[in-house]
Amino acid sequence: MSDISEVVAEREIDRSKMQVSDEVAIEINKMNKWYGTFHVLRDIDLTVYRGERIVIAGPSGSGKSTLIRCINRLEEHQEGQIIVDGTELTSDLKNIDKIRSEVGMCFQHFNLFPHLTILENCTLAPIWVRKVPKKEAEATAMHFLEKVKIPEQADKYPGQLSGGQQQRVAIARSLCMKPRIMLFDEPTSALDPEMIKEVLDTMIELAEEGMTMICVTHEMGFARQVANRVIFMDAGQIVEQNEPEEFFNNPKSERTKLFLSQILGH
Amino acid sequence: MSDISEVVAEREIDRSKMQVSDEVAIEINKMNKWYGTFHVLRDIDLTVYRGERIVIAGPSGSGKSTLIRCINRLEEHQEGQIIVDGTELTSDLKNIDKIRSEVGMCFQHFNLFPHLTILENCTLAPIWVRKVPKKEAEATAMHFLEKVKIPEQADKYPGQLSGGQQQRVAIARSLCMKPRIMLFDEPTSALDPEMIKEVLDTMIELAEEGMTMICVTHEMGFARQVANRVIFMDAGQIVEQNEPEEFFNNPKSERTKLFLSQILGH
Amino acid sequence: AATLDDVKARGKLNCGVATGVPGFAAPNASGEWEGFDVAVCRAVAAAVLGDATAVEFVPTTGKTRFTALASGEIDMLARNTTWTFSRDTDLKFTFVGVNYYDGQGFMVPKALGVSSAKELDGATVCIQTGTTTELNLADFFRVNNISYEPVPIETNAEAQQQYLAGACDVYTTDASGLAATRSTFENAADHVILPEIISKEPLGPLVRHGDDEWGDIVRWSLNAMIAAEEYGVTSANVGEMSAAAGDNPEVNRLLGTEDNLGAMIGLDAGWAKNIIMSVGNYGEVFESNIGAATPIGLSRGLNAQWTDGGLLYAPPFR
Amino acid sequence: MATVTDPPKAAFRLSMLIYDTRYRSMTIQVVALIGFLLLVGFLISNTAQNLATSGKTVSFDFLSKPAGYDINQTLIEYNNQNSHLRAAFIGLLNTLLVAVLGCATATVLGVIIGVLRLSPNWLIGRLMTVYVEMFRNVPVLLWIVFAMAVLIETLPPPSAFRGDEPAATMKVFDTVAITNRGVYIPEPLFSRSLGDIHLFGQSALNFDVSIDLLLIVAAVVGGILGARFIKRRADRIQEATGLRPTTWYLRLASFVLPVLIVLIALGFHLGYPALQGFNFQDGTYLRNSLIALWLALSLYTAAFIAENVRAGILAISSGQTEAAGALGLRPKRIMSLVILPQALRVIIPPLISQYLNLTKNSSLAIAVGYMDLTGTLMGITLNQTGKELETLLLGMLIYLIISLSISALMNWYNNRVKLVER
Amino acid sequence: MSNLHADTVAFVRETMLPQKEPPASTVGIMGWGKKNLFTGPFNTIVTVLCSAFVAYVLWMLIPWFFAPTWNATSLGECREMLAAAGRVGDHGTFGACWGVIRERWIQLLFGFYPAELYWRPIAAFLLLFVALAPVLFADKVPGKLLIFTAIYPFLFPWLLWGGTIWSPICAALGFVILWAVVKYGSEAIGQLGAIIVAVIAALVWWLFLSGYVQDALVSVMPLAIETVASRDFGGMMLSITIGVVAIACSLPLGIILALGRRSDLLIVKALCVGFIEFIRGVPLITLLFVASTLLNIFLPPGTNFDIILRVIIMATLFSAAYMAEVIRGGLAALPKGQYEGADSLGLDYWQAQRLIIMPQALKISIPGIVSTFIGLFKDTTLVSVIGLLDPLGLSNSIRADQSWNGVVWELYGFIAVLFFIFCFGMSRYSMYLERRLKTDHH
Ligand SMILES: Nc1ncnc2c1ncn2[C@@H]1O[C@H](COP(=O)(O)OP(=O)(O)OP(=O)(O)O)[C@@H](O)[C@H]1O
Ligand SMILES: Nc1ncnc2c1ncn2[C@@H]1O[C@H](COP(=O)(O)OP(=O)(O)OP(=O)(O)O)[C@@H](O)[C@H]1O
Ligand SMILES: NC(=O)CC[C@H](N)C(=O)O
Ligand SMILES: [Mg+2]
Ligand SMILES: [Mg+2]
Repeated sequence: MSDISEVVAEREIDRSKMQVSDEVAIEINKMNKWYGTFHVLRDIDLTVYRGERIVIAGPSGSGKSTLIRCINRLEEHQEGQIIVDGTELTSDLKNIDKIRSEVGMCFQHFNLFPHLTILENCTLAPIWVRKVPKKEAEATAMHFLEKVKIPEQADKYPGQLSGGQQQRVAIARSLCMKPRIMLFDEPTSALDPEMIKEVLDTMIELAEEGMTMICVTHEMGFARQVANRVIFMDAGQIVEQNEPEEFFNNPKSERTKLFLSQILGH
Repeated sequence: MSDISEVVAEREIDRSKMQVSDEVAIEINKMNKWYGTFHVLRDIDLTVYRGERIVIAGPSGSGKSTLIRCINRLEEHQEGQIIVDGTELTSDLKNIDKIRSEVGMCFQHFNLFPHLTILENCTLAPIWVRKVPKKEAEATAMHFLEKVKIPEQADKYPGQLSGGQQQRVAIARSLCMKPRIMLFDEPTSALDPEMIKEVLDTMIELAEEGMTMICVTHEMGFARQVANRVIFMDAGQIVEQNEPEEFFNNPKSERTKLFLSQILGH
Repeated sequence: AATLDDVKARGKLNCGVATGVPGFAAPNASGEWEGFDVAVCRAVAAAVLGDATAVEFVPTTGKTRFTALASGEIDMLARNTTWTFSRDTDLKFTFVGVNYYDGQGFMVPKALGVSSAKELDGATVCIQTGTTTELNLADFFRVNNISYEPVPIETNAEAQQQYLAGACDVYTTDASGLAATRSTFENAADHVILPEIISKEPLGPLVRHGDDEWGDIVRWSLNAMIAAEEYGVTSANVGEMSAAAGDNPEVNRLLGTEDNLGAMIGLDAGWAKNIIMSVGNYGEVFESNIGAATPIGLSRGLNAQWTDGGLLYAPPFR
Repeated sequence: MATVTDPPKAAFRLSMLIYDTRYRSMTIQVVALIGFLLLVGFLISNTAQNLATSGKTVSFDFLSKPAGYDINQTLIEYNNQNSHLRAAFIGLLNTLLVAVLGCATATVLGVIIGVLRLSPNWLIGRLMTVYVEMFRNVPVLLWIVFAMAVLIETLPPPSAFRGDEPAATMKVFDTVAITNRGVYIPEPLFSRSLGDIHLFGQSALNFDVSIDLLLIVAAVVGGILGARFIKRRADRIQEATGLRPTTWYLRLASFVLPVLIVLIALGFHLGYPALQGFNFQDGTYLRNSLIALWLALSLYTAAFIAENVRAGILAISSGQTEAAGALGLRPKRIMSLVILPQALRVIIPPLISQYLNLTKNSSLAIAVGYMDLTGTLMGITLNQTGKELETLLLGMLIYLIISLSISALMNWYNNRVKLVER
Repeated sequence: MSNLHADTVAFVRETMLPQKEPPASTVGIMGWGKKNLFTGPFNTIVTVLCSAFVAYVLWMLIPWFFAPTWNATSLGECREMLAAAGRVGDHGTFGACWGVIRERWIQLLFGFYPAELYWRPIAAFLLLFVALAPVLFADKVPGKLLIFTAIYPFLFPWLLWGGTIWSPICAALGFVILWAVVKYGSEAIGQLGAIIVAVIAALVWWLFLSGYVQDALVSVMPLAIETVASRDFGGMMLSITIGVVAIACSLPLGIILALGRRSDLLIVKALCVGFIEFIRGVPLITLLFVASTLLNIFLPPGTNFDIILRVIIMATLFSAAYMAEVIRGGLAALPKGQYEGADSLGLDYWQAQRLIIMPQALKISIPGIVSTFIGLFKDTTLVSVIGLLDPLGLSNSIRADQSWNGVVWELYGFIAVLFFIFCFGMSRYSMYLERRLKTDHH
């Protein structure tokens, strides 16, 4: 892990571009969620402004994935409000569709479509959801593939790429929908060390361009350099949130200290 | 990689015991091998004396594995001679059996038998091939397990051990057949760094006892410390061979230089 | 070659019978096979082994019977099987005689109001496959230029079930089989057997080609039963009559009190006595299984002795 | 250093047959071959000897002799004076008929049940599980005879339709008669029929093909091509403008219209079954033997197909659905663009082997008197001619050819859709 | 830094929130029902329709099932009893006729096997589990039991068919000869030679010598239990016998075929592929026809053996082909390294197969073997087509009995339940195995 933060550090990161605006991108109010009788998310309150880069950390099972999946309505919440880009998430299908095309998501296991080429993976949603002409969609796709540095793989199938390449395709695929918010759920934890770097680089570039991002990750190097806020979750609740420097150097809560000592320990 | 050579260096290696005798252990004359029409091994000439520790290096696909598999007759060669311990490898089954019980082999992926305990793995061949009584075979097995420092695992199954432990079992298993020559095919390349050390230690011990060894490996630290000859292969041929010091400090061929710059570069 | 030796060695006769035709061959409540055809099997067992119960009955359908016999699974077949040219020659079997002279008939529900087979145009007919009746049926309707719909069926029991359920209008098979089947109906009176008999169906036991000695044994076992009736030998009086030679030399030869006919077919002298003692003569067997006093109620008709105007005529025992 | 002499050019010794790997494999093969040939020879000599003792000869002459028996369901012209070969052909057609019908129904049922088993509705999921377990764990033969018994025992005979106050009446506006002999449905008739084409002249396998039927098939094929054309056009428009025109009604029309036109041109009308004499006349007659066999085979096989379908869908990880959902795709599109194309790759190979099983199981037709290949060639023909060897071998050969063709199809498909891997 | 909001949102939770009960509508029966039965109007309708269907089926079945006809002795009597109980509907009486089951269930289970000997098949099948235990529950059962497993194949037929104890012993002796020749002959004539000689020796023993030896032994020491003829086998017992024997015999055959199919000896491979594809390409019923009509033509004149044996042979060949495919799958799942590991230690082909490859491949294949067995077990009903009295065949002959002519549902239902219990049980077992094998690390 320490290697990686060094890798990230090598690069000079241009924080100046990472402007945070006053506009609210996501607002979560007293949100509660249960799996059966198990209370996974408890009274979550969170406001994310446009341009923020938020890293969520926390022990396994603390509800990090569930939280960001709720933002994308991959999971339903039972109490409270989630408002994305001014639209409240209810079971209204139209709202859900609207929000999903505003919010891009990257999964731990990439979830590329193995029966489609890389290019087709990237153009599928623009064509069918955004109703973009194929030519145009392909042009956009190539643009984002170039951005993630694998334009030459466009005609291959996901099975032919390495893990790092696949994750970058997954990011490009989300970007092709031109989302205003990106969610990442442990995007690098299934990758080998060299590949982690490739993916983190891509994410840093995104951050530099001012994308609003919420990222569940344990890459603390990344959090330090890129995030403007780190949220620590435990037992389904937000336990602490702060700027990265403060968060790492001066954690307030006991749990946070324990957690940090564990993950930075090795 | 550099870490490991340091690890090995920490230990004071007793080269005095590693005597090379005049007796020929393996002699290979103008050996050629094809896979279909693909010429994998070309005019290989090699003489290995008793007690020699030879390291074979070379880029991927250069035929290193194929060469040592030929010595054990896991692959058949088509032209030339391989004489092991005075017996020529022909298609005569009796010779093959004889040679295989003279020559032990360790694979990259250990190839332990997962349905047998560690002890059973070690006693299987002595009992069935050498017709040793079970008691005796078990005593020998325990002796070698102690030597590789895992006697307490004797009753476990391979699936319950770590990779490094498994590789050491694999070595012990070969030793139980009391081979006069040991072949290693990248024995550490599937292991995590900490485990590599365990296995290399075991191999060094073997070398100190005067075992004739041929080892395909990219652990250059090991090569420097233990080998008395390094052979560099490329495109199915032996390109260069020399003492380790000379080989590393003063490579003659362009290819060797290129190769060394690559593997020592990172 | 030597079926007789096999049977003796085995101590049991393997005899093919129908899967279940009441009165002809059917297991009773205690699982013992009974019936008119079964009696032939028992007779042969009595003659060969001296024990009428030493029979392994193998139920066969119209379709499986010939392969069972040809393959040697059974030693003989006594299963209302019609003696035809091609079966005798082409299928390589030997029919040893006729134990029932029959013909093919039709049974219909009375409610249909049919009085002749010629009125059956367009009817659905249940027919057992692999039988002569199947071929006769095809011929009959073709010759009369009327149509029908065959429903092929394996066993008598299935035919009965389908017929009663109304899945076919007509059931056709040997007239004796029809009578036997009808006798088991709850309302037998609701069904009629049409007057037409469209074929000759001489039914008899058969054996494989190629073992004439065995054929002889089966043939003369059947003849012994017929002759016994002709000469008035019954299961009741056979003990007495065979105790000593009587005044009818033919009877004496039959019962082994004079000459030793048994030896000529490789059996002991009392072979015919055993048959009659344990199975009875033809008439007794007929009456007790399918005769007028039974629910089946068949009259002797063609199956009366030649002396009574029927066709039964056992060759002389000499 | 020990010198090495030239390799001893060992002369061939007998022991090398056993010890030398080069010769050893030869030895094994030769021994195996000899063993096999001995076995074959043994069987053939036994057969010859056995046939000689029973006085039989092997010959296929009987195939050209008149069959003599009638078959109730004949897809092509047949009467009892036709040859045994033709009777066998009728049987083969019947086998293929029930196989095709069965495969089609089993697929539809299986897919529905397999999908319903995954339904979020607990009750329906449970019901489908009960269905699957019930059919999978009871022998198919039992289902066949059971289906036949249901048909025979619970449905009314045609005679029940007779009289002034019949016990049973025809269904669907008096056009369908359901009896325990089978089901009569209206039949298609053409007042301006174009007649038949006669194929294969006078040979035993000759048959007529109705030109009307060919025309209709042509119209359907044309319709499919048309629909595909419309779909392609929609694809092109979508590619160009991004908007996909609504085409379902056009595609429907291109399916329906040509067929409709052909039907009208041919003077299509329905012939209704009517009770006449002993049976219903006119109309298409689906015999209960066909229905029972068809029903039982499809229900039984559907249970297996349902399992394959379920496994196929489950094999596509939920991650795929989530990823597609997160991209904003609608459930219908997720199904058609992401899940189905992948699931089909998993489902189709076992599906085809279920087809193979169904086809082989159709030989159980004899249990209900359906005259398929086993019923004719390996049943009545065998019995009437006594040619066990010839009929059985011929029948097995035909089944083998059918099976091998189906597996060839499967291999072709597998090779075509293999996912590209690293 | 322009992290505008970071300081404004800095937040530390002082007290952790406890678990809360979820909203009432999402838990308990209500929540469960809402989630699983009544999500949306469409699902509600489906639920209602399904419940109606289930209720209807039960409403029809239950009264039919609970019919007071247990003691009837004929269908007619059943009808009278039902009429007396007032069970009269539109189509005559309504209700099951259980008398037939009471009277014949023993027969449906055992066929015509002599009643006083029922203990023998029962013992045979119970012992089957003892014999299987060391294979199936290798971790829980002492390995010594394997000896019993080896004896069992000879014990089983002896218990079922009876006869002199010497015949299974003589049959087993053949295998002993086979083993001994291979073991001691390998030194002298090499292994391949020894195997060939051993097979020949064993064949000579079985075909020519064992008969005399057996006769001699019988005359010296006539140890025998009562013989039961194959004809008397029937019902479930017949199905199980055919199934068990065929599977047991097909296992070694399947292994050989699978090895043959994977071998690189061209002729051997071609023979195996030909055999497997042929058997899998034709319906089982045609093979049964061959058993009942042709097998005798193929065998030496005068051999005439029992139809059940012939059927078992065919069923064995049939399941061997399927077994071969299952085992081939297991072999293919083994990494190549296992073969190389064995080779490099100097084990020869058969040692490697026996000690390394097969134990692993078979373990992987157990679920496949079980499902082959279920398939075969269900297919044993086909023997009714060639006239054997398996449960289905017996049901026909029961219905041929005058008193039960016309009884359908009760018999079929009973048979179906019997098969269901066996097959369902086994399929559950194999699922359990599959799960266990997945989590197993060794
Ligand atoms: N579908 C589900 N049904 C029931 N419980 C679930 C479900 N999904 C997750 N959980 C439980 O909810 C809790 C939170 O899960 P979540 O995946 O959000 O944790 P996480 O913080 O992402 O952990 P990790 O770092 O391991 O990914 C865990 O205890 C998990 O067991
Ligand atoms: N069974 C085979 N059939 C055909 N070609 C093969 C086979 N095994 C290996 N090869 C080819 O032979 C060449 C030499 O292979 P070999 O495994 O000996 O290389 P290597 O030097 O050990 O490489 P690595 O470092 O990757 O293990 C490679 O090009 C390889 O693709
Ligand atoms: N119905 C039958 O089973 C026999 C029919 C006819 N007697 C025959 O031999 O073919
Ligand atoms: Mg998570
Ligand atoms: Mg290698």
